[in-house]
Amino acid sequence: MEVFGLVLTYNHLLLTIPSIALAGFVMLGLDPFRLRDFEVRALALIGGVGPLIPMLVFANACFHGQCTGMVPIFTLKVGESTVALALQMDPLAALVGLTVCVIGAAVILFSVAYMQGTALPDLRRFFALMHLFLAGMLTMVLAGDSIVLFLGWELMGLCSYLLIAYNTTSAEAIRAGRKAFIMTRVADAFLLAALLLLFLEANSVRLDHLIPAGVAAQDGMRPIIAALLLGGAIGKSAQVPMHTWLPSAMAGPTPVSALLHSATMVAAGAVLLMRFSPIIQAEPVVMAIGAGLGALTAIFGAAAALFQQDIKRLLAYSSISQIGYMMLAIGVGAPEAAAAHFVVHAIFKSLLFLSAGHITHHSPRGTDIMAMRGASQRNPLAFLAFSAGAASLAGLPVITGGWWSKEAMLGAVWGVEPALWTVAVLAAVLTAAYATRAVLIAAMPDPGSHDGHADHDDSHDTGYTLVPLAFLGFGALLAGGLVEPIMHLLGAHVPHAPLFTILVASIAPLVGVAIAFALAYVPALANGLQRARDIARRTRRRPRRQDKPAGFWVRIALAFSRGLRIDTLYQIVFVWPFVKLVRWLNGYGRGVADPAGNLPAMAALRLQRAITAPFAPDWIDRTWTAFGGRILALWAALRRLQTGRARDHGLYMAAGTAGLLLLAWGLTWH
Amino acid sequence: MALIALILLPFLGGIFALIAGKAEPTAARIVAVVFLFCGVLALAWTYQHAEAGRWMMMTREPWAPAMGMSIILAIDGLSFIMVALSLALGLLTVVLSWNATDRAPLLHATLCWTVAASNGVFLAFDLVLLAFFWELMLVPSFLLIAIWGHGDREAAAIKFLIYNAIAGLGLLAAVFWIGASGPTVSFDAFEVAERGLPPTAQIWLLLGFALAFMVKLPVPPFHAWLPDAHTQAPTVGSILLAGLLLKTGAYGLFRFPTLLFPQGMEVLAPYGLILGAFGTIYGALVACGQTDAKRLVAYTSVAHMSVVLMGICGGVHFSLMGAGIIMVAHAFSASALFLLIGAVYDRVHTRDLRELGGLQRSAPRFAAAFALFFSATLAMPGTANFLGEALVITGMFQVNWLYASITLVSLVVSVVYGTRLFQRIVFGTPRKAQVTVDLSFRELGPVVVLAIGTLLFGVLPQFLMTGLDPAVNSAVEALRAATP
Amino acid sequence: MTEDSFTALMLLSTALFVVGLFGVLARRSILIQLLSLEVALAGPSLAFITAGARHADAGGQAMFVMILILAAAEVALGLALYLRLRRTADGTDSDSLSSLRH
Amino acid sequence: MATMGLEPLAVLGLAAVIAMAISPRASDGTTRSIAALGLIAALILAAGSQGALTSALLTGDAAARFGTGLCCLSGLAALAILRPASAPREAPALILLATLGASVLSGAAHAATLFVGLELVTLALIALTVLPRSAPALEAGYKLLILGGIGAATLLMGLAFAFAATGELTFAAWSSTDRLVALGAALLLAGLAFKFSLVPFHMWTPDIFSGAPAAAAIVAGVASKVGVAIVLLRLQPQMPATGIWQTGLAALGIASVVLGNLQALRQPSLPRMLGFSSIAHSGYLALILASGAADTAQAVLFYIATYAPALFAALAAAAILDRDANLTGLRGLVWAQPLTGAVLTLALLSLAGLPLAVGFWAKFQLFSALAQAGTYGLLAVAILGSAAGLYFYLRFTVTLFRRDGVDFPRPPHWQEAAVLLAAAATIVGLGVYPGPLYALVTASLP
Repeated sequence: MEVFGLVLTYNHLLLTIPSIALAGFVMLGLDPFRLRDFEVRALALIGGVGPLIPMLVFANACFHGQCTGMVPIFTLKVGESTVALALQMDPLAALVGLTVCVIGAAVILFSVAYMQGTALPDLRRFFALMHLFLAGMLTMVLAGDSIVLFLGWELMGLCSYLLIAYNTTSAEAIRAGRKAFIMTRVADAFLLAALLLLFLEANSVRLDHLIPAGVAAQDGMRPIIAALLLGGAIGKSAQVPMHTWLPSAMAGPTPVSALLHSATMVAAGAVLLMRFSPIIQAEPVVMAIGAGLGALTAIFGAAAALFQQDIKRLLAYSSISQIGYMMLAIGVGAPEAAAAHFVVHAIFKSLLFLSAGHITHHSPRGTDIMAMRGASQRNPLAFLAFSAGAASLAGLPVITGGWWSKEAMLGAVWGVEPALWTVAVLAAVLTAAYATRAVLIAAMPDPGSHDGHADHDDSHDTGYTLVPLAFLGFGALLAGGLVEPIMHLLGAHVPHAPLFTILVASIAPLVGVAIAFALAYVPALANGLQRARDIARRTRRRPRRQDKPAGFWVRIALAFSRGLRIDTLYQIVFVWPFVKLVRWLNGYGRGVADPAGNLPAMAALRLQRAITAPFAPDWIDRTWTAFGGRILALWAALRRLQTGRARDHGLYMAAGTAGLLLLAWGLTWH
Repeated sequence: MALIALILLPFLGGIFALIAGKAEPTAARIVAVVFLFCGVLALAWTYQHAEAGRWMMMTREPWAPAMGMSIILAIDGLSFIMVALSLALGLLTVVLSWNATDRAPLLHATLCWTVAASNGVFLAFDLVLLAFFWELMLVPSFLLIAIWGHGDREAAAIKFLIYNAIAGLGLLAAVFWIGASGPTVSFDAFEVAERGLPPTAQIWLLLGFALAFMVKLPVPPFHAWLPDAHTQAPTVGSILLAGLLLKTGAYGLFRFPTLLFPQGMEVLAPYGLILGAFGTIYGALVACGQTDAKRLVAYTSVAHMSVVLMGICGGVHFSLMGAGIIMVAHAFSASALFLLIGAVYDRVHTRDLRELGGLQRSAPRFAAAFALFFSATLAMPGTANFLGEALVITGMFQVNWLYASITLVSLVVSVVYGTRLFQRIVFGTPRKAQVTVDLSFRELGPVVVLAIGTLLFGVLPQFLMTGLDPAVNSAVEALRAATP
Repeated sequence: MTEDSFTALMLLSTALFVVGLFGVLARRSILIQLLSLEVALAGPSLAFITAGARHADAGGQAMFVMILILAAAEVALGLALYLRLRRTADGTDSDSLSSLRH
Repeated sequence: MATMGLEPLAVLGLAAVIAMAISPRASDGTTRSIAALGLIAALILAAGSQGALTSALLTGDAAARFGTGLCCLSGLAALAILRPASAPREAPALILLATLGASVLSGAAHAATLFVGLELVTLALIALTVLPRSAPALEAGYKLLILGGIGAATLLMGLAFAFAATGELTFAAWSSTDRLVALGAALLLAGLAFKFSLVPFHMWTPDIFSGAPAAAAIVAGVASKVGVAIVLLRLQPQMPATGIWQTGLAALGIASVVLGNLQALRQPSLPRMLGFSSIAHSGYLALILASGAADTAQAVLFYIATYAPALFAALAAAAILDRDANLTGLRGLVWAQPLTGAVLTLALLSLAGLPLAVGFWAKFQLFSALAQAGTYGLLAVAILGSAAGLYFYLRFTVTLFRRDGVDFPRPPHWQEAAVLLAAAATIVGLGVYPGPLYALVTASLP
């Protein structure tokens, strides 16, 4: 069949995957039929779950070795170059696409119940944007050329902005959205530069031409392209030093955080690097930088998460940290392991967000970590789901999916750079600690639940919420079985690390759990933490307030947390930023929440303000105006010449005549 | 003759609209639409009867042979696209001002005349004729601002005309020099191109031409008229200014320097690039600090048109093509933004970003339209704006990496001003002015047309590219031939 | 006519012209200004006569007659104006007639 | 029929005598009709006559006919906008006399005719100026008298010098390179510059425009300027190429362009602004003359011919508005009196040199002449002057469109309306299709 010069084949059904979501966006966005509440939800469900069906078909074929490959859509001619747009279905696309579809379907299913009671226009907007995001993400994943890839990439950024700022009356949410948009846009600029340079190298936009051309690039072009790609990935994936937008992006609704800002969009940077890994792997320096930044991010994120007082921010830092792992794996040349972790992380992180969101929904404390208290009584199923997710995040050995994928990555890291491995293991300890801390808090009885009957309002424990929670919960635990098939699918093997590294990596989460228990149940430590928390909270409200010297136990608690820095030799490299970051993150000293994270952003804002403020009155315009004023002053002076007196006028004439005579005299002088 | 009709039909439409409006005020708009539509038909006829080769159609008629002037009109893909744009925007503005009550016949006539004059610029290849239409175009726009504008409209109108007419003097002087330089007095651009001009003279002449074009474009530091003119102009005026008048500057730069002064262009293009790079960043930075919505969009126009200048001065295939596409894309997106801001202004009588807000709650259709064109301004992929910017950046990578990075930086800054405009109007709670009435169907029609244009050319730009290709190719070849 | 007397007469006529011009510029009374104008016109008259004599050309005399006619007409107009002006303004100070300025 | 080329002058003189003779008795209408008939007859004769009179005093060549025709047109325009209420009966006769003087000037080839023509214009102009007998008119008249006297004396002095040196009263005298002739040329230039209102001999011009009736301004602004311009064109080839003539004209021209435009910049009164702008336009003409371009004559004649209708229209509008013709009084004119307002807009755009108005082609001629001659300095001055000119013309244009209009006392009289319409038709017609005018001008070279 031929439409608009496009020869349609069975493979073009690939187009339906993003198109279903896009159609959902169009229907909900334009609302031509004036849908009612129920219809909006139904449509949301269709648009959210719909892409999964063709995706399953194509991915299944791909898993069985019959990948569709490139599916050309249409071709543009730009002078002598051709821009051939295409989609492609290869193992990576199948894997990531399927994950996105599954998580997307689960989150939207969850949202249908979670967003109950929202005004109809807001509901439509929410689901329309979620669909648009899904379409964008799937487009990016399935892209067979750089243009389509960038289209999806940018659509995600736009949706992220609009969804973070979903609550349009909250100044904080709007600010957060803008911050996220601007910071990711910087990364987008890097990516765009890289893609365009590749286009110039290959004279084609097709990925199967671009990547070999990039690998073969000469004249110092390859390191630049590789570095630009890395820059793009770092920004989108909220890696140090461009991570600060992610915690503040938690101002968006919980399902948004679950889908965009943990499982899929944020991890897209890692996906991008997996896609372009041949180019990255050809540049050892760039790889090393990527790995270093990944490791730094992993440990920084974990440490920050440990001291968070807001469950969503805790999870955000956790996402940063986990994607740092993926970057690390890519940096050491194991993108397959990163892909495996991408899948597992997507499952448990969306699970954590959804269950935490479910637990804290309608809580008077908002998303404060203390709102989790009493979850084990109020929402036992959600608590179980959360615990499963946390266990997977912590990487409890053998029984959780997280352990398997992390092990695959750590094994790869070990094989390349034990120092990075050590960092990663330490990050794993912290990861376990903060994950367990959250679970412990959730397990605590809620002091306010004795008199509150509204707390037992379990009206949301409907199938819409429980099905995705249960599904993801089992997934989080059992996904370990997927790791090896995934790596085989992508053409790699699970690295065989020395036994002792496996042991160490397995003990690490347990250490973390122990630390968490210690922090919760050793009174001195708990009180210290509590005091630290209080100090943090007070100084956050009133930044200039001078606190009394902290008490003995508090100092012990703080010292203990500081003591973490001497645990390993390599960690010393990161100690200084770590301690500073921990202090700043908790609002010590300077008293600004997350000061380290805000510093680049603040500097950028300050710089922007410093630059734009003098420009606002437009000095060029002013110069011109001044010039005009000068002319007018001249006019005012000249008009005085016209005195109106005949004698003066006569004098001018006489002077003029004299001048002319002199001129004539001079001109005839021989 | 079809080419002459393309100029005459809108012109006569204006006159007849005025006459019809004397008898029956509502008849004017119908007359205007009919004549503009006839213009569209004439354009379609041109397309049908296009000849193979570099020019789709060419007309030569005597005008004032003793003065060396004749009517030489020619159309190629570039001109075709521009004329189509001008007719479309003309129709759109007439529809938009359908229910205008304030001197409506004159308003519709003025709109028609603006279209006629800019069509003249897009088609003329006799240099005097070009200068004639170039200056003529200023008059109706001047009236648009001076009669139907807001605030201090007189000053804005004078500023607009002074800047542009003075710049036009540069064009005039250069044209006369060219006319007098040959064996016989002749202003035929093709003949001049064939004959070739001495290289040193080319530089000076190009400076004269470029002055006129760059003020109209406008490129900093010649842009100061634009924000005032845009701010004080009525909505339809802003649309024609952004959609049409700025494009005549871009068109001029696109067409004539490489046609007449390839060697001069070779020498001056690097300076044009510097100016464009400066303008891109400057416009964007200034836009970030604006509080008046229209002013903000005006400064974004400065930034985007500076990118066009960079594209043209880049002189490689990609950058020229990108410049051409931005010309079209910006016509859609900026017009739409002006339309929307104008509609807001009609409702609440303020454009102050500090007083606006909350459109998303009270007027969702408004908000959706804003979101679309806001993303177009940011050069979101899928809009024609992205395609143009991406091509220009690609070209810049071939020319000089510095300029490519500057353009990329401007892409980042565009988010700063874009979100500022968008969220101050659409998000939050209204501080003073609450828009309660959503877009009416009469406003929605043009918005939808512009939206379709933006998205269609963003996704299926082949038509544009094929159309622009001959002009781009001959520009590139002329530059290549001029390179020593 | 000798060359010397020609030069002397030309100088005299130039002097007449200059004196008349100076009178117009220096004096404020309208009447005196009109008188000075007549003196100034006498300069070219004398020059034409002188030149006519030198070249034996009657054209010089013809020009002289025409200048006389002009001078008469100008005086007539000037006096009429003077009479009119005295009703509205100070006839002794032409500088007071400066409402049209700038 | 063998014509002698003198017929238009004869008809004008005859009509002037008749009009003067019957003016004490006959009604105003009759006098005007006779004057108008005389002007029209002279116009037809000038257009139709073929013969080339060649005498020592007068030439009847194409340039003279062109000048006579343009003078007659301006006379008609002046006649039409004479205010019926206040105009004394002598006015038509004076207009005829001034027209006659200007026509004589355009045919002058001899010191005597030059002098007679010039004085005819000046004296008639003075009389015309003082006719309203208002204080400003008397003042303007007096100043014109005194300054005109000085100017005439200077001119005569120059003529006398040249005569003394060469013994020649025709224009051929000026080709001598004698120092006395050069000094004479300087004095002649000063005298002519006075009539041509070049800086610094320009002071009377704005007074005439604002103090005198608009009819006088038309005579001063068009008729006398045409005559003097043709005299300048005739003198041009006689003058030694490197003498005072070119340099002096260039200096005066630059001064006029700069000062005229600058003084008009914020001038609130329409006629006064037109006065200053006419100084600037004279300056442009002087620049063309000074450039020595090959087609100087075409450019000069074309420029004056395009300048005339715009000035007619603007002054007609000023006459209609009378004392209110200033920035505040002009507010909203387009809405209150569409005809006057629209034509005034056209006229101002034409003066500013924007297209579709014939002024664009005037600017075209100016620039192309200067560009052809390669005098880039003068070209730059002309460009800067035009740029400044845009500002003050547009200031008035914008005012016409303001919403907060004022009341206007009276609608245009039919004669004034006729002038307005004719001027508008000329401005637009020639603006779109300048070919015929250019052909006419090319056929009318001296």
